[in-house]
Amino acid sequence: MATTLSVEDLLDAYRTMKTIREFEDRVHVEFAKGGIPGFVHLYAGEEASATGVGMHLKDSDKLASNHRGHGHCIAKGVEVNGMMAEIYGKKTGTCHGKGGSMHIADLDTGMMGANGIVGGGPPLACGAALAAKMKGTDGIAVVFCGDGASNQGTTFEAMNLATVWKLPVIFVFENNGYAEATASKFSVACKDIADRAVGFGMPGEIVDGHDFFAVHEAFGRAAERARAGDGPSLIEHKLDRFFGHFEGDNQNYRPKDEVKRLREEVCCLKRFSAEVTQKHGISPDQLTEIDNEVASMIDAAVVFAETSPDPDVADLTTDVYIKY
Amino acid sequence: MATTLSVEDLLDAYRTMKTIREFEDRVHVEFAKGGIPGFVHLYAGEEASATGVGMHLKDSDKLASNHRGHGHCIAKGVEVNGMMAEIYGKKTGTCHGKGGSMHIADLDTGMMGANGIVGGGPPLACGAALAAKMKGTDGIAVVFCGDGASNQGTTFEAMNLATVWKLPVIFVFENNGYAEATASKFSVACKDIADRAVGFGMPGEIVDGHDFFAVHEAFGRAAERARAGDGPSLIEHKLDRFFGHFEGDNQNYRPKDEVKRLREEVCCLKRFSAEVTQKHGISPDQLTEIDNEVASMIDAAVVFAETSPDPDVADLTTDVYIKY
Amino acid sequence: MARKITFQQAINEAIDQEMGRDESVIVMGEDVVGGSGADGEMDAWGGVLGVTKGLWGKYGDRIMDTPISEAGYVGAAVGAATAGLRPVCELMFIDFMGVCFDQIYNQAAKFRYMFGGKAETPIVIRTMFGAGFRAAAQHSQCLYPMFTAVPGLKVVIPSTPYDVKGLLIQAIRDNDPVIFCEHKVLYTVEGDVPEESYTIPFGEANIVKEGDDITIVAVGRMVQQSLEAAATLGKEGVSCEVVDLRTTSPLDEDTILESVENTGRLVVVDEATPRCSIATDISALVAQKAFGELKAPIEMVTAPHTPVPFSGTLEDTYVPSPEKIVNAVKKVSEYTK
Amino acid sequence: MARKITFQQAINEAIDQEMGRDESVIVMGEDVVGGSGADGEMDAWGGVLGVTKGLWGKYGDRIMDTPISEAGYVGAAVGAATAGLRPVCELMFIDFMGVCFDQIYNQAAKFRYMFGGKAETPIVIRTMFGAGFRAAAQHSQCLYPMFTAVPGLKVVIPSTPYDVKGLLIQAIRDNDPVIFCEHKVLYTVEGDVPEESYTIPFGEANIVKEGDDITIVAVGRMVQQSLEAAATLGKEGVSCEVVDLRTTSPLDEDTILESVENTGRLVVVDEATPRCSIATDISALVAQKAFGELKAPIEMVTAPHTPVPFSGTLEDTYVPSPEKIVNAVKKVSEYTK
Ligand SMILES: Cc1ncc(C[n+]2csc(CCOP(=O)(O)OP(=O)(O)O)c2C)c(N)n1
Ligand SMILES: Cc1ncc(C[n+]2csc(CCOP(=O)(O)OP(=O)(O)O)c2C)c(N)n1
Ligand SMILES: [Mg+2]
Ligand SMILES: [Mg+2]
Repeated sequence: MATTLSVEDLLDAYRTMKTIREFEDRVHVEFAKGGIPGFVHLYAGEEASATGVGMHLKDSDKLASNHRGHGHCIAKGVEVNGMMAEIYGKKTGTCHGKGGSMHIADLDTGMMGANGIVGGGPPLACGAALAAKMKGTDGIAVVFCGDGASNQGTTFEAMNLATVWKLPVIFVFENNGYAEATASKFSVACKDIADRAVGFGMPGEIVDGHDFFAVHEAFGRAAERARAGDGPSLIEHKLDRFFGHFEGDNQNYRPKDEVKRLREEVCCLKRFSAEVTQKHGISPDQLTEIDNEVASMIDAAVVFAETSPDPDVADLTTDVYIKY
Repeated sequence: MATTLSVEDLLDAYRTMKTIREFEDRVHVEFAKGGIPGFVHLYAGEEASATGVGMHLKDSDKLASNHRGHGHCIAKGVEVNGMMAEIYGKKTGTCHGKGGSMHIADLDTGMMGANGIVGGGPPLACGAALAAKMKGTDGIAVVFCGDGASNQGTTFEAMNLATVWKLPVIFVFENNGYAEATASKFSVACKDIADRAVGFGMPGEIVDGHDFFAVHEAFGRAAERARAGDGPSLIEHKLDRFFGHFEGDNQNYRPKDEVKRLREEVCCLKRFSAEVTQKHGISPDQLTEIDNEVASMIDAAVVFAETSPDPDVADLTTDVYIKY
Repeated sequence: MARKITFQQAINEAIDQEMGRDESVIVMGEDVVGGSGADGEMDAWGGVLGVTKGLWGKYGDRIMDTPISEAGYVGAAVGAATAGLRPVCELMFIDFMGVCFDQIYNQAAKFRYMFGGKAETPIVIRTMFGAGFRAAAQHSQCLYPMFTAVPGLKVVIPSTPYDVKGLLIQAIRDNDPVIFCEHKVLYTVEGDVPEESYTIPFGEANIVKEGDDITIVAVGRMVQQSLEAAATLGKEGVSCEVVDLRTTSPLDEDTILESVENTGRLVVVDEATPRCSIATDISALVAQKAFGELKAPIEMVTAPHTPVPFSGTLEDTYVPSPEKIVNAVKKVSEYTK
Repeated sequence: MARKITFQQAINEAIDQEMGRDESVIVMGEDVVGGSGADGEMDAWGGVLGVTKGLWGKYGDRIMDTPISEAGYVGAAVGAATAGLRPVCELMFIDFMGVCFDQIYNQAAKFRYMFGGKAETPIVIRTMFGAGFRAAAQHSQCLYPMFTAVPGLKVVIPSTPYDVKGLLIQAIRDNDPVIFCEHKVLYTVEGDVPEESYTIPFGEANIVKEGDDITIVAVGRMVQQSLEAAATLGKEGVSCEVVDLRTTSPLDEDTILESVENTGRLVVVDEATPRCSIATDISALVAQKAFGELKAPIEMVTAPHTPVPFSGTLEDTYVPSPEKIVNAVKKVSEYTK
């Protein structure tokens, strides 16, 4: 596929995707060891989605995420040390240990927050887009929703509102086929989530979410449209998750070997590597070098998290307005 | 237009439409005189919609209504004496004076309730349809929503759920161009509300809501589909309201004379009368006779309401489970 | 300069002055302009009771009509607040909070804490509450106790035109989410209101009448009812101190406790239903922190534990009346162990 | 015959027995079957923690997965209830009530009253609540006070495997809407539970431990914490009576008042945040109706007025502990005017 991306861009894209994969694979391992508490939803398998989108975003652009938010954070530029420490519940975490995996936010980089409420993000993204529009900037906002979240009332309302107010916001539906143990084939009443765009007066597009280039290109068009003041878009990424819904899920609702097959057949990293080494003059060594860098970075993040202090008990009642 | 309706059916239809019109015109007058308290939303102008639908419904079928519910009630067979008394807040009212205009319900005739919450009805109708389906009957449920309600999250969720569960429910959108003072051209992000059907995997149709025959026919198809177990449908009735949003509305958001023109041009009663006298062998006298009957009935209803007693103060704490 | 204006004019003036002062203040809600997309007048309604009327002419696009999608636009206001705007969002009736409560208590209220102190969410949600309009069960409720229960929200319940202006300006300038509860029956009440801008701090109750024999704590419309009761009681030689909470969160515990320390007796008047209400909240506070000073049981005057009925006969009985307050005060005053 | 089973098994058994007994009982919720539309196993999850697992095999279409549309399916359950079914609806975590609260408090709760006594809405909403899972601010709340505040709802908070079975069967047979609150930390607790079907009536508190010196009122997981505190205190010669409310609405006022009349002292333990809570509710009740018997201030042991933090260090401090209860009891016991 033709691309306007430079080699440097492509290496950046690879680094981001690899960082996400390595981060998630490592959290999976550490969770199994018992080091990580709470509900943790991993993004492995979906890296091309966050990355292809994230490359179009400036720090001043905003991203609203969901419970499966690690990849979105990394693609939006949140530091992995703080993220890992947050997932461990440490004082050095992005939210000082008060948020955890489901609530990582970093407003400085435009990361408006993961969200524990399915469908929480779409209205928030509309608001961020409204702020950009009111201030007369060309800023945009993007929200990532799952196929499950596509059935939440807030999501529909936000799409309608986005068109009514002509907001620079892009709704990216990451359709990984499942909401927890329920298939999107069951829960989404139309053929494709993109079919809903017409009901909200916006363009809708279906993209192979494992294909970084396709994601990057489609989002580029939508972003341009939004920045030009032409309103919102809907993009559906068809993709797959490589772990369970959350850590601890036995995935018995999936056919046996589905994950194994997917990891073989649709891994976005493999596909990207093949493409850039074959067509864009990047050598396997360049990628391996990144692999190594990323591995050390994630190792360091785990060490940072593990050796960081817990929050002080006194932190329990800070950051809220009234004490009783 | 060809119709399978008998002369008797047509006279019934006329009686229902006329009853609604007369009821509403009279409430308008009595409200202005100060006899009626609260928020009152009149249905005048939209009679063909409720009537064309209602003629397909048995007592065992269910209807979920909204704040503009008088017409739906009458078309579903609720007695006008009880309705009028309810609107006056009297003990003899359908809800013993506890509900008022916005909460008339009569479960015996399948009237599940007007509703003070915009978008309250669609999920309720799905539930009634589910009950019919679970019990193995051919019962159906219908919900009336405004154009305003078409943007409420509950409405979208209900449409999705209806298809997922293949429920015998029909969503009738009464698009009268306004939600309070806001035009549907502004608030509905797509061209027609019917455009949303595809996003919920159901057929969608646009009907002239002033044309009783068109309403009757389109709903007949949808009802048949639902009774046959083939799932939900969406129908959009384009129509107009002849009074303000509620009594007391000065309607300055409407062009001057809009209402006057509409009463001339699109009155469903005039249109129906012309049609049936010209094409279905009904004489003007037959209609006049009904007019007179209806006028006396509504007179009697007002007298009944005005002379009925208020609820007893002791009724304040009945019909609820716990007393403190 | 003070003039007599209505409660609802005072709200309009507060918003107007803040919009004039600070560009980042925006207004949104259903029909807050009125007429959007229609062929008649714009700014046709200015809110369902005309409260925001005229602002569109001055501030144009900064006051925005919305579809009937409360979760959508309240959520958008919350998102906009984290991104630098100061939205004043109208939720027409507090009864409707059920369709957008998540955006309020799980999103707006929690960001600051959940994000480790790194987020600010300066949003105001204005909403009408209370019975008296024959508006029945879904348009007459007093749901402010539910907001008061939520850590991270501030809850304001003004009782006079003067207060509503000062408290609303404070709310708009506040960096935390504020639920601003306006009793619809008060809209037409007139009172002295200075023309210039001023703020009333949160968490400072107002002793609207001093007295020695008994403390009456009230909010919103119940302040007026309590003052009427106090006037009646005064003639009978019972001296009531009436405390208007003004904000239920933050709560001015000190003023309540000091008053009860002085009087030794307490009646709490709350239009909300009785369970888990402001009435129980204030009672519990005093039973815990001023028990030693208490000379009598604490009486609560509230609505009954029922939905709000439509019929006038029933609704008038539903709302706590000055008579009921008088009776409660007498009961408490006459109590001896 | 009684055996030891877990709290969560007792829930499953209650639903199973009622579905077996009454055809009109249906179950719906997200992943209550699990696997719908997918190519793996059906009944894959049986609810996010496996509570309804196995029911699909027995009852087929009467147990239904839903899209993530809580307002849609809870509203549908309400509609179905008015049309002759008895839906047992699962709202995975009580924290999510914000997306479907209108269906609960404006629709289900109000129909009977608003329609003049002519409607019945026999729906049960099962929902998990409470901290202790490191699930953070949006999956750990105790929002039952908000439901308790609503006229027309019944609110059940079981504390043992025995109670959860009997109360859930009662809830399913009840003709009013019931919010059934299950503390997630209790799911794995074992206890004696008869195999046969039985009901526990609503509005009857359970004196789980008798005592003379002080009354401790608690609900849910806090009953166990209170019993632990009572055991410690017993060793130090303080005899605590522990009252488990079982249902917060209807509330068994008599048992509470009688106990306090006997002990003269009260501590209320509530995992909810402090404002407008069950803690304040019970305190106010006693301060009004048993004031003459009270020998000391009423203490409340609650969570702090903050969202639930993620970090274990913070969350463990957040939840009322037996130690905090012991301290509160001591404070009250040692009080003399
Ligand atoms: C309002 C709400 N309902 C339910 C849940 C529980 N829940 C968390 S994630 C999830 C599935 C989400 O599926 P999808 O949107 O497809 O995202 P994915 O997990 O596949 O990335 C559910 C049901 C929730 N957190 N919030
Ligand atoms: C949840 C909710 N939001 C807002 C309102 C206030 N309200 C009552 S009717 C109405 C307009 C409804 O418009 P539409 O659905 O088009 O019905 P119409 O009045 O035109 O028949 C509004 C905004 C409400 N009752 N409930
Ligand atoms: Mg998914
Ligand atoms: Mg309309």
